[in-house]
Amino acid sequence: MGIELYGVDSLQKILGWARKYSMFKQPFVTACCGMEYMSTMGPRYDLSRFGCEFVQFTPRHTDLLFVVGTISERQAPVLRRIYDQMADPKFVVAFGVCASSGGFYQNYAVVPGIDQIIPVDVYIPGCPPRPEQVIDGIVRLQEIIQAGETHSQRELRQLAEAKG
Amino acid sequence: MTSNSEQLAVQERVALPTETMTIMMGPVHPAMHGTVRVVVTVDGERIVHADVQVGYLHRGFEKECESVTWGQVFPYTDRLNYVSPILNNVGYAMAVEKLLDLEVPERAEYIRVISGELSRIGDHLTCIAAIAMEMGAFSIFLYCVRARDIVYDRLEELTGARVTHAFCRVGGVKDDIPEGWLEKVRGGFDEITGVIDDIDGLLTKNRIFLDRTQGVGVVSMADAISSGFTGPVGRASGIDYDVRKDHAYGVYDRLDFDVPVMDAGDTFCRYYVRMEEVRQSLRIIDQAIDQIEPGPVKAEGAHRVVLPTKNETYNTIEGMIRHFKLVVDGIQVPEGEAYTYVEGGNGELGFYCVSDGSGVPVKVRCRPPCFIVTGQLGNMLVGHTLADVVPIFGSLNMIGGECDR
Amino acid sequence: MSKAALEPVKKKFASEVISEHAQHGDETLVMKKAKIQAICEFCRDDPAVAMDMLSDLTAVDYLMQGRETRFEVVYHLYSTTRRHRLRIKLPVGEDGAEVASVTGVWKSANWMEREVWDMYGITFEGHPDLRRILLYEEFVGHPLRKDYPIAKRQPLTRREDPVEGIWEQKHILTGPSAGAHFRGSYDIE
Amino acid sequence: MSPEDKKPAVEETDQADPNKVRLTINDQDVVVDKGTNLIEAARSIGVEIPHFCYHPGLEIVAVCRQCLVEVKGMPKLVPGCQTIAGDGMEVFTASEKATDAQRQQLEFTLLNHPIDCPICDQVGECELQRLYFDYDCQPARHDLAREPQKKRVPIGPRVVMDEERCILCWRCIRVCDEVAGVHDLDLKERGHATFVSTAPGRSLDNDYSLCTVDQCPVGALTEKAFRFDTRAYRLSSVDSICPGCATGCHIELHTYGGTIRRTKPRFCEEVNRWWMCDDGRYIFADYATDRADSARVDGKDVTLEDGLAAAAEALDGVTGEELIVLVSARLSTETMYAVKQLVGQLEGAQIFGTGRPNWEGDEVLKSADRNPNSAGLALVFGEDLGSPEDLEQRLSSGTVEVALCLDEKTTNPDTLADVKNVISLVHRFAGIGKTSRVVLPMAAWCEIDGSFVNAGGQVGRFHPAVDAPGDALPGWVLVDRLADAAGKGLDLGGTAREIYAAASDDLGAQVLPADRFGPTIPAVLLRFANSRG
Repeated sequence: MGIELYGVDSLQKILGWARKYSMFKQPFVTACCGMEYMSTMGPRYDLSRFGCEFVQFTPRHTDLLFVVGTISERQAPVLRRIYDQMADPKFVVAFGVCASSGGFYQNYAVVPGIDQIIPVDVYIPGCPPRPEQVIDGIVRLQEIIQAGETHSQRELRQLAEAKG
Repeated sequence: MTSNSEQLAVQERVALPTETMTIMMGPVHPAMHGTVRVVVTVDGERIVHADVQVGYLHRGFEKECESVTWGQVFPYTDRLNYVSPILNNVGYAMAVEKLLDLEVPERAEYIRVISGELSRIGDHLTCIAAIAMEMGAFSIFLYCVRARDIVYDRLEELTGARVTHAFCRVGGVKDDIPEGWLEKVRGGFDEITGVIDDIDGLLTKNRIFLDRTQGVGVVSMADAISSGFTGPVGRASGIDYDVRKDHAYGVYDRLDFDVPVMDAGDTFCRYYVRMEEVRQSLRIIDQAIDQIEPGPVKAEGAHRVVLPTKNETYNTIEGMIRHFKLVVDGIQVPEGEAYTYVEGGNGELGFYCVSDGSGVPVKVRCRPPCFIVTGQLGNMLVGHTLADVVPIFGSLNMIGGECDR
Repeated sequence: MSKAALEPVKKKFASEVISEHAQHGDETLVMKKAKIQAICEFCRDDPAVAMDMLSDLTAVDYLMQGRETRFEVVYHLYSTTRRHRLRIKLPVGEDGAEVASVTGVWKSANWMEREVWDMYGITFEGHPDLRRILLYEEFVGHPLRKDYPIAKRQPLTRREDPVEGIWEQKHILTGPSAGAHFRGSYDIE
Repeated sequence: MSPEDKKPAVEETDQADPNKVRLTINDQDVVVDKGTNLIEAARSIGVEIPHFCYHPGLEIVAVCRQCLVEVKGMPKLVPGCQTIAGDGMEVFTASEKATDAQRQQLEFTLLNHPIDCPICDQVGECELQRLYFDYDCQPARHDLAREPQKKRVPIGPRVVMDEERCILCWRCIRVCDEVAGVHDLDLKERGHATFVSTAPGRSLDNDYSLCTVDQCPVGALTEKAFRFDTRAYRLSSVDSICPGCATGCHIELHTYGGTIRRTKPRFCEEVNRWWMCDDGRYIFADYATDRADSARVDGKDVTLEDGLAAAAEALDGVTGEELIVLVSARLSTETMYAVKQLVGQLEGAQIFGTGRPNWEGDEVLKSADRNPNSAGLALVFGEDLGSPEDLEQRLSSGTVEVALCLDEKTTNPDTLADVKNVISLVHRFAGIGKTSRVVLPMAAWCEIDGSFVNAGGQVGRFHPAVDAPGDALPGWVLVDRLADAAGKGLDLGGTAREIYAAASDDLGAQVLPADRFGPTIPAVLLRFANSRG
């Protein structure tokens, strides 16, 4: 019994370890934050050091959605559709205040935070955030993934428990 | 890979009966910068109709400006063309100064020129990086980003922010330049020119690149003028128009630089004009650094416009009251209207401001160059192959924040 | 901007001119909207004016200033040959807010007129396709009118796309910013 | 708008009139009444002469020296407040000499002023800030140490004094002397040590002490209850009428974030001029707590529809002598008129006028009658209004089955103890609202549009300042809904204005003049209004 528990536990550990260091990400780049995203991917702040290098432009192959920049009401359906197309387990990072809360665009055109449309795992503040902040956010996300506490991981677990 | 024109010729010869197909490009597409959707109708490989849909990054810029005081507009202008924010700052500041008939001190003008040209370098490098990356040359992207990070470092040392600076003020700039900053700026020249030369060697004579860009997306001069093209795109089509030369503002009339003009009007020209402008910008900065003299960086005597210094604000009641009035009620701009234009990263960046004499603008209109350029994208695409959409679009350097505002 | 551009237009269309001013050195003509097409064609073709480029086209809403004509359509013309500018303004009333389109004169007018219609609801007769450009078709009203509240959102919950088909949005609210309103915290209406 | 600006400007007439004088101010011809001073004369042509100590409602002392103007032929500059306009005078308010004097005076006034703006409650409506920015706006030329003085002096129960901010304009002293008629405040010491203070052992506790706060041009006197509550420039102001007593002072309610933050008097020549009593300032607080936000039947919260149904059921088949209607004099005229319509439908029900018990008033503004609309009550119901004595004997007769009470303060709950059904329309779950069987929520005066008729017979109109809580509805709407539920249709207008018009047709335009309802004035942000002088 204890052995089983141990087995399950370590299996989760291994899965989390594998997931957090092999994130395929889709950059949903819309606005100013894209500049800092480029810098983050660039040679100086090399994001590939953190197992988050591979950029995919099709949602069906990605498990990390980088929402970089302002999401307007017109863009919102597109973002939601992209999220729906991603395969579980999927993680979402809100890059910058516009994606997190609408920032200082509190007006008719801008969604006040993408978490009104899709669940968000990590919010990175800043307008735009410095690359260091982005890396910090990625590391946080990896911790959450290891702990299995991202939104989609929780959902999956609940589904599994419901099945029994 | 045969050149585009040969392909077309082949398709001309074998005129097979085909039916058209509609393809969506964007808004989420590696080459669409996330903010544009092109609905292309293709007949085989050739585009017979293209409907360009913008507005995916409409953030209500003008509405926001009409709800804040004149001084609080600067952060919003930063995020218009977020690749070269300082140029937007300067444009807007000049509009308000025109309304106020305010003289800006010389040193402030020089600081605006130096930081603005740095911004322009960042802008063009980003554009080149995008074109190259979207056509598969990822190493160029990495080179450009490396060079651009140098620009960002300098601007950060000056303004405190890497991308969105909000550095200009009505009647000057926020701060004087830090100690030894100008030498640092010079020190970065070598690396930037080195990168430009590398790109020159890697792209400008690259057979693949030439095949994909030369003769692609040609815009005749007449069309370009009628379409309101300005800036690099217009100059690539032979319009010899650069605001810095033809309507020299600030201290540009004291600086010696060339305006690169090409007349083929194709994607390659748009790319190469930008390359050349980076070199010219470096020239301008070099001269400006030589000419800049010590002095004030904010209009002197304009106590109803310029915020008092921290020392005044915290230690004298007069400064405190002025600070309060200027922040709470805003700068009282006299009634009237003014249109100013500067050479932005993408061309003539105009600001049309209307005031009713209160502290809140009635209207702050930004004349967005790349919105006007993107307006002709549909016509430019027709007749080309689907693969040509990427370089053509990339060479227009559509910036969402400025195009959709 | 320059007098050289202003004088011929004034002479040719003397009956159309309502007023003129050169505030801050910007030569401006306020004209009746009836003959705008002819005026623009003249500006483009007349060798002395030669306004071959429509630099900017926008509108202003003077609701709060209490003018009898609420809107003003503003044209900024530029001549790449003579290097001079001219501003033409057309007062447009709220009812029957329509102006003749100048897309036939300058290509660049196309999108700018679409934008003005999108933001202010001023229609341009003879425009090839006067659709919304910055906002979505489902949007009701014209946001840059002064009587449109700045924070009045119209979230897209259902979208019919010609290509992508019908799409329903699942609106979920999680996280701290569910319905965050910074401006709500102070009275800027 | 500053209350002073609402003073009717003197209009031009021919100069033959002996009571008029003609002079020129900044080369503009002005014709004003004899005895007008230069500040008022200049204001009549829209020219402002900066001033601190002058107030049209107070005696002129000319101590601030801010209003110095140049008059041709006079060797020295003269204070505009004390100089009476004379025939053929040539006044220059913006000449070099005058401007210099104004600037230097401002600089002198600011010499000892503390750097308190960030923590000062007056910011946004500070006369010193405004005049400095408009007339001087020069940086400081000195770095002298400021004379330290006492801060946060609890000068009275409702007022806090800050001696450093005081510019010694004496307005507060004159307000106490001339409005309240008590010499509470006076100057102490001499020279730079001068400060305003109470006599030893006394405190600023007269009933009009907060008028000193209104009139203080700077933040020297601040209202204890409002200190550090809200920035003045964030407030928006709504015109209203004080419901405190039968005087019906004209007031402004200042709101922020959907709640009322403070009350300020509004200029009205015939009622209260610039003043109001301290008790009237905190009435809005009574309506902030324990509000009736939903209908209640037998002590349980129900929906408004159920409440109305229960009330209608209780009223069903009740004859006139089984039913009494208690109307409070705190209701708006429109609600009373609606009640009158309803009672007309309930055959022979008797109406009793009630309200809050009297207190002892004064001869300044406070009237002994604490109900704002007693005159309106008398107007609307006339002679068929029963007195409290009638109510007692009526109750003792024991025939009363149903009592319809409007407003919780109508009467003491246990007087209605043996009435089977008590239906009450209340603002708060208090008084009758606690005990009655059916309770319907009614919106308070600060949440509705309506009018009071004060003791002098003047109609005053008030505007909604905040939203009514929960299901609460304006009284006349509730009465209308109740009548509908009871199957008795009233032909009431859809708005308060229409009801008022109907009432003035019905009762006569000489008692309820149609024009006195006044135009609807939207809330104005104080940020965009001038600071009040």
